[in-house]
Amino acid sequence: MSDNTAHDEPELVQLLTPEGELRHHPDYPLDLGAEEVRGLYRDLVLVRRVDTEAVALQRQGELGLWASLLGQEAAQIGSARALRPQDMAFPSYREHGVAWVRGVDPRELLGMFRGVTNGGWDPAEHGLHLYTIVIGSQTLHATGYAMGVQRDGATGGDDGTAVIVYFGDGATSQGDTNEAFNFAAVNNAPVVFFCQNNQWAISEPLERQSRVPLYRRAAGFGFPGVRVDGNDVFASLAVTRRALQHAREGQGPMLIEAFTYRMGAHTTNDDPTRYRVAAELEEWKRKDPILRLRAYMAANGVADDDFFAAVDAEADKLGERVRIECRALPDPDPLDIFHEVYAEPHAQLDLQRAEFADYLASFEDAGAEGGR
Amino acid sequence: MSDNTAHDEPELVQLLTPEGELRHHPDYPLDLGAEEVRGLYRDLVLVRRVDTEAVALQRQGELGLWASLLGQEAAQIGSARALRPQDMAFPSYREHGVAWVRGVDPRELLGMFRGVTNGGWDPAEHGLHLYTIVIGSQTLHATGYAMGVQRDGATGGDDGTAVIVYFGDGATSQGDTNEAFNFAAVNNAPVVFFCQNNQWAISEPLERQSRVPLYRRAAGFGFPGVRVDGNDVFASLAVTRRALQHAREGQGPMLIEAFTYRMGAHTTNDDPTRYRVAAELEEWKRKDPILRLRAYMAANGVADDDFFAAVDAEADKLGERVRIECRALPDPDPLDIFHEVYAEPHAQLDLQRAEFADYLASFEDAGAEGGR
Amino acid sequence: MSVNLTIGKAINAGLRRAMEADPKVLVMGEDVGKLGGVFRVTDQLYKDFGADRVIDTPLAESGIVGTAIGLAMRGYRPVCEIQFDGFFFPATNQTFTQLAKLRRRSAGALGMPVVLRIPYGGGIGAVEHHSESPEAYFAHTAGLRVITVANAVDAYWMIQQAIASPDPVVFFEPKRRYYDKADVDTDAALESAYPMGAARVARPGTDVTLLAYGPMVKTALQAAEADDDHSIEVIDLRSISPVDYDTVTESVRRTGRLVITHEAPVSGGVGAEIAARVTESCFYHLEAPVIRVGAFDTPYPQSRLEEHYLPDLDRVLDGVDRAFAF
Amino acid sequence: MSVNLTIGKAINAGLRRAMEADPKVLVMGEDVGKLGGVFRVTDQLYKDFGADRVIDTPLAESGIVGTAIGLAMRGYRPVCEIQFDGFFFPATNQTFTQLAKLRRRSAGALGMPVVLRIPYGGGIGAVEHHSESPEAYFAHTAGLRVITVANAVDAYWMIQQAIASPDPVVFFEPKRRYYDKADVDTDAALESAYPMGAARVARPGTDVTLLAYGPMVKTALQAAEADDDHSIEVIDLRSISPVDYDTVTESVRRTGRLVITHEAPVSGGVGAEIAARVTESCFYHLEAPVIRVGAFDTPYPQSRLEEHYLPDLDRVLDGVDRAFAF
Ligand SMILES: Cc1ncc(C[n+]2csc(CCOP(=O)(O)OP(=O)(O)O)c2C)c(N)n1
Ligand SMILES: Cc1ncc(C[n+]2csc(CCOP(=O)(O)OP(=O)(O)O)c2C)c(N)n1
Ligand SMILES: [Mg+2]
Ligand SMILES: [Mg+2]
Repeated sequence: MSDNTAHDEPELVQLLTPEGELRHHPDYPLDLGAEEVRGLYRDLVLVRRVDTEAVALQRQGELGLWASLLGQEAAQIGSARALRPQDMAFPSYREHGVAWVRGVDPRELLGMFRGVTNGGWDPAEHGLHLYTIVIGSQTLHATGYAMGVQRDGATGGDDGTAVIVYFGDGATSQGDTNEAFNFAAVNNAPVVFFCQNNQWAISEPLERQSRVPLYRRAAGFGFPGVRVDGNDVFASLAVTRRALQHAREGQGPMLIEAFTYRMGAHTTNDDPTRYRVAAELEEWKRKDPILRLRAYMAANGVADDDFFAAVDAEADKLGERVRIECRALPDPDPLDIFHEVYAEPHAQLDLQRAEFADYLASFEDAGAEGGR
Repeated sequence: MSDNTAHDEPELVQLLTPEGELRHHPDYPLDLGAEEVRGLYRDLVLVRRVDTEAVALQRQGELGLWASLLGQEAAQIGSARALRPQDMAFPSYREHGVAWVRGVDPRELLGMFRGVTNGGWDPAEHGLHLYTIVIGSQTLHATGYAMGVQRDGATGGDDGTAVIVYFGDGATSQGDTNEAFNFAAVNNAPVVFFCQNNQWAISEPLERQSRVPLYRRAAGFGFPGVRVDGNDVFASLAVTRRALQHAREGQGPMLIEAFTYRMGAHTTNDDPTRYRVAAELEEWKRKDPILRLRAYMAANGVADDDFFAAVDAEADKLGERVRIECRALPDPDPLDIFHEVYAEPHAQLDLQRAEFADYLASFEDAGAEGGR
Repeated sequence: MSVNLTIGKAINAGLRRAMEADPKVLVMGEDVGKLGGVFRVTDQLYKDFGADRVIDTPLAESGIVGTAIGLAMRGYRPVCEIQFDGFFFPATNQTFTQLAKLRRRSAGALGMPVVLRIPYGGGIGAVEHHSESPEAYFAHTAGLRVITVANAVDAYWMIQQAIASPDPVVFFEPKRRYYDKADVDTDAALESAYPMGAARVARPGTDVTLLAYGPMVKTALQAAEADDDHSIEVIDLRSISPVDYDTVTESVRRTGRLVITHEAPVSGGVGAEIAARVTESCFYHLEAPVIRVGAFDTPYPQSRLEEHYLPDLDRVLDGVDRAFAF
Repeated sequence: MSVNLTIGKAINAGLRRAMEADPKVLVMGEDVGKLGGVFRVTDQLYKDFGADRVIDTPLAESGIVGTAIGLAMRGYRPVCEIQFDGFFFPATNQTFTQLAKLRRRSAGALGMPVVLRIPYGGGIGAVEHHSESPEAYFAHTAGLRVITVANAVDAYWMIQQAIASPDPVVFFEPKRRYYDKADVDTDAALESAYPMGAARVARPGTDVTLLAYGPMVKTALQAAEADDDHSIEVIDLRSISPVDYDTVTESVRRTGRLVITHEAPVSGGVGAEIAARVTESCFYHLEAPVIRVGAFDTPYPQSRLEEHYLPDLDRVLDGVDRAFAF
C-alpha cells in the first residue's frame, strides 16, 4: 500500500524568511546581483500599484470587474522572471504580475476587465497566452503547446523552449487539470504547472479542494512536485528556474505549488467577510512578499532610501498613467461583434452583419434627421 | 520535492502464485474454508463459460457485440465476493463476473449486448448499478452514492455500507475519474476504486495512459492505493475485503489496481493482432487465474476430480441455458422507444408516441388488408 | 402570507421550503455554503441545514452533476448550482449521456430527481463566459425538462416544482432580473401553483403574439407597452421543454402573427423549433412568417458591446414591425 | 487517377494527402495509431508518419481537444478523432468555450485550424452511445464550421478542405455509410474541388425539395427513386454551418415544398433552423409548411429498436406525402 503521509523532504522551499533573512537551500541555489534584486523589488511594487489602481477604478465604475493579485506578487514575479523570451506562459485571470513581466501593458488587462476587449494582446508577441476564465482549460492548451514544442525539436539543451501554466488551488479539482497532468506526463511534455495555492477558491478553503497538499498530486501522475513559499520571490524564482530547466532539457513536466495567500477579495464582486476570519489575513500580512524583500534589501545594503523612494514615485506615475489610460479606452465599434468570428466568409453571419450595419445606420439617419 | 520513484512496499500483493502455491501476506490474511475455495473456483469456471458462450453467440449473430472478461475472472470474482448484501457496486461494461456474484442472470447481460434492452436489471435489487459505457462516468456516480451512504449514517462500524466502482486502466485518464478520486477524498466517502489494469485500452498499452503504476495515483489525492495480482482470486478477495472494511468503517476511499490481462480482444469487434504480439498472451496464459486455483486445490486436497468434473458439467449446462435463453430473448415492442423517457407526461413526446402508434397501426391494417 | 420578494430571494425561499419539507433535498455546488452562492441564492441555507445538506463541492462541474446522479440513486434529491451559464460545459457529458438517459435505460428503475440551477443570460456587464444562454442545447436533449422564470412568483413555485419533479429539470435563472420584485403568497399549497409545464399569457393582445421567456419577458412586456400601433399579446413560455403549444397556437390562431425573442443566438435557438412547429400547425392562420429576434450568431462579445448584441426593446419592436411588413 | 473508394478509405486517402502536403498536419485520438482507429480511417498513417504525427492519446476527450488547441497555437493543424459520437461530450467545454471562441477573442491573433472528426449516426446495431447525431449542438455554437459527407468523393475532398480551413471544422462521418463506394479522382487539385460550404442538388426534381445530409442522403435518394407520384429534388446539404441557403431556397421556390430529414431527434434539430429560415425567405412560395422527418425526441434506443427510431424510407415518403396533404 502506498503511503500518503510520510514525506521526508521539507514541505516548503524558502530562501527568504518573512523577516527578510536569507536561507540557503541545497537544491535551489540562487545567486542574484544587487541590480537583479532591485529589479525584482521594483516589479513587485509596480504590479501591486497597478492592482490597487485597478481595484479603485472598478469601484469608480471604470471596470466591470477586477481580480486582485494582492499578496501573490512574489509568486508571479518570481516565476515569470524565470522565463526566457522563447518560453510560453499560459495565465489564468489573475496573473497581472506575469503579464507585466511578459511586457503586456496594464492597459490591455484593464481593457478586458472594462469590457472593451475579450483578450487584448497578441500571445505570440509576448509569449503569453490570453487570460482564461473557464477554470483549468488553459492547462490543456499549455500541454498541447508543449507537445508542439517537442515536435519542433525545441527541447533538449540549455536553449530549449519551456512552457509554464498558471492556475489556482481550486483549479486542481477540475478534470481538465488532471488530464493535463496526465497528458504532460505520458508525453514527457516540457511544461511547468505553476499552481498558486492562495488558500481560497472564492469562498472555499483548500480543504474543500484537496485532502492533501497539492504538490503531491504530481507524484500520482509520475512527475515531481514541489511546494515553494509563494510569498518569497527568491524561492519562487529559483524553483521555477529549476523546473523550467528540467522541462527545457527534455525531462518533462513538474508541478510547483506556490504557497501564498489571496489578501484581497476573490474579485471586486466578492465579500470575503462572509466566509473567512480577519485574523487569517492579519497572519498573512506578516508574510507580505514586498515587506520581506524590502527588509532584506535594507538590512543588506542592496538598496537605500533613495531607491525605495524612486520606486514609489515610479509607482505613483504608473498608477496615474493606468488611471488615465483606462478612462480613455475607447468603446469598440458595434460591428466588432462580428470581427474574426471566422477567418473566412460565413454566409449567415455576413448577412447578419450587413443587416445590423443597416439597422445601426437607420438610427444614425433618424438621429441626423432629428438634429435638423 | 516529492519522490515519485522510491516505494518501499511490495509492488504486487499476491497470495497464490501462478504455480498454485499459497503465500502469506501480513497485511492481507485470508482464512478460507474448503467450501469457500470451491465456491470461488466454481464462480471462475462458470463466468468463463458464460463469457465463452457469449463470444460464440456474437459470432453467430445473436449478439451485436460482446466484451469478454477472459483473463479477468479472478479480479472480478475475488473483489465481488468481498461485497456484502448492503454494498453497492458500479460496473463498467466488462464486469460479467461481478454481475454473476450479485445475482444478475447472464440473460440480462446478453440482453443488453443483443440490443433488446439498454440496461436490464433493477440496480437496487442486486446492489449492482447498470453497466456504464461512457468511460469513467460511473466513478462519479459511485462517489455520489457513497456520499449518500454517509448522509444516511450508514458508515462506521462493521455493518456499515460500502461502495465499489469498477473501471479500466484507460479510464484513469478521464477527467471524471480523477474528479471522482478527489470528491471521494475530500468527502472521505466510503468508496473503493477498483481498477482492472488489463494492460490495454483497446489498442493502447498502459504506457499511453500513465507514466507510473496506476495505484500510485491515489496518494496524489490523499488516500491509499494498492496493487494486487488480479489473476489471484485470493489476493483480490483479501485486498478488496480490507479496502471495503476501510470504507465501511468510515476511513474513506481506497484505490485497488488489479494487475491482470485482457486475454481476448477488446470486444468482438476488435482485432488485437493489429497491435499486440502473440508472445505477450502466451506469457499471461501461464498466469491464468483458473489454472492456478485448480492447481492449488488439487495439490492441497481442497477438491477432487469429481468436483472438477461436476463444475465442468454445471458449466456445460449453464452454457446451454445461456445459449437457449439468449436466442429466445424477445424483441422489444417498438413503442418501448418512448417508455420511461420521462416519469410524467411530456406533451410533445406523448404526441409523437401516439402518432407513431397510429403509423405502426397503419402498416398492420395494410398488412391485414393485404392478407385478406 | 404575501411577501415582496426579488427573484433571487424567491428562489432562496423556495429552496428553503423544499428543504424543510423533504430531508432528502440537498443543495450542492461551488460556494453555495457559507457564501450563499455568488448571487446569494442559497443564502443562510448552510447555516440552517448544515454542511451535509448544503455542500460546498470541489471546483468541478462534471463532479457536481456526476455525484448528484449518485446521490439521486441513493434516494436524494440534489439541487446543483452551476455558478454561471458558461461553466456548465464541463458537465455536459454527465448531464447529456447519464442524467438525461438513466430513467429510460433502466426502464424506470432509476429515478433522476436532480435539478440543475443555472443563472443565465447577459446584460450584467460581466467578463467572458458569464452571460451565455445555452438553453437550446438542453432543449434538444431528450430526457431533460427545461424551465425558466421571469418573475418572483414563478421563481418561488417553479423551483419547488422542479425539485418535486421525478424527472431531471434544468432550471434557468434570469440573472439580470434577479432583483426584480413581486408579491409572493408563500403560504399557498404547492399543488395549487400554476403548472410547471404551462406557458402563460403575460399580457393579452389581438394583433400579434410575442413569445419570450426568462429575462426577455420583461423586454417583451415593455415592447407591448411601447407599441401604440399594434396590440401585442405577450406569452411567457416558462417551460422550454416541453413547450406548451396549446397556449401558443391558440394565441397565434387569434393574432395571425408570431414573434419570438430570446437572448441566445438565433440560429438553432429555441425559437427555431417553435417557429417550425407553429408554422406547421398554424400554416393557414399565419399572415406572416414567424419572426425571430435573438442575439447574433457570434460568441458573446465583450460587455461594452452587449447592449448591441442582445435583443433590446428596439430590436424586438423592429421584429414586430417586420411581422407586419409581410 | 480515378480510384474506387469507400467513404472510410476516401477519408483515409484525404488525410494522407493532407499530411503529405503539410508537415504541420497531425492526427490524434484514441487508437488512431497502430490500430488505425476502430473504423480504420487512420489505417497505415502511423506506420508512414510515425508516432509524432499520429498520436495515440490517453483516453480523455477533453484532453484531446484541449491539447489540440495548444498544438494549434504552436502552429500545428491537428485532426482529432472522437471515437464515437456519444463520446464527444467530455470535450464540450474545450470545443464550445475555447476552440470556437479563441479567434474572435484574440481579434484574429489566434487561428484555430483544428478538425474534429466524429463518426456519427445509427443503424449499425451498436450498444448505447454509439449511434448519436449531435450535430445540432455544434450548429448552434458560433465559431465552428460543421460539415458532413454522404459519398466518397466528398469524403476525400472535404476532409482536405476541413484541414485547410483556418477555422475549426467539425467533420461528421456517416458511420453506417463508411463502406459505400464511389470513384474518386484523387489527382485533381484541391482548389478545384466543390466548395466545402456549398450544398448540392443530388437529384433534380420539380414537385418537392427533399433536404438531407450525411447518412440520410442515401435514404433520400432511395425515396426519390421509389416515389412514382412526385418528382423529388434531393439536396445534399453537406455544410450544416453555414447552410447554403441560396441552393436551398432556389429549389424551394421552384418546388413549393420542403421536406427535411435527419437522424437526429426532430425537436431542436438542424431541420428546425432550416425550416424557420426557409419559411421566412420563401413564405409566399411554400404550398405547405416545411415537414421534418427525424428521430423521436427520446434517447437513442437499444439497437433492436433502431429501425423504428431512425427515419427510414417509409417515414421519409410519409413525410413527402404529408407535404402534399396540405
Ligand atoms: C469551470 C469554471 N467553474 C466555475 C468558475 C467560477 N469561478 C471563477 S474563479 C473561481 C475560483 C477559482 O479558484 P482558484 O482556482 O483557487 O483560483 P483563484 O481565484 O484563487 O486565483 C470560480 C469557482 C469558473 N471560472 N470556471
Ligand atoms: C468517453 C469514452 N471514450 C471512448 C470510449 C470508447 N472506448 C470503449 S472501451 C475503450 C477502452 C477502455 O479501456 P479500459 O478503461 O482500459 O477498459 P477495458 O476495456 O480494458 O476493460 C474505449 C476507448 C468510451 N466508451 N467512452
Ligand atoms: Mg485560489
Ligand atoms: Mg484496459
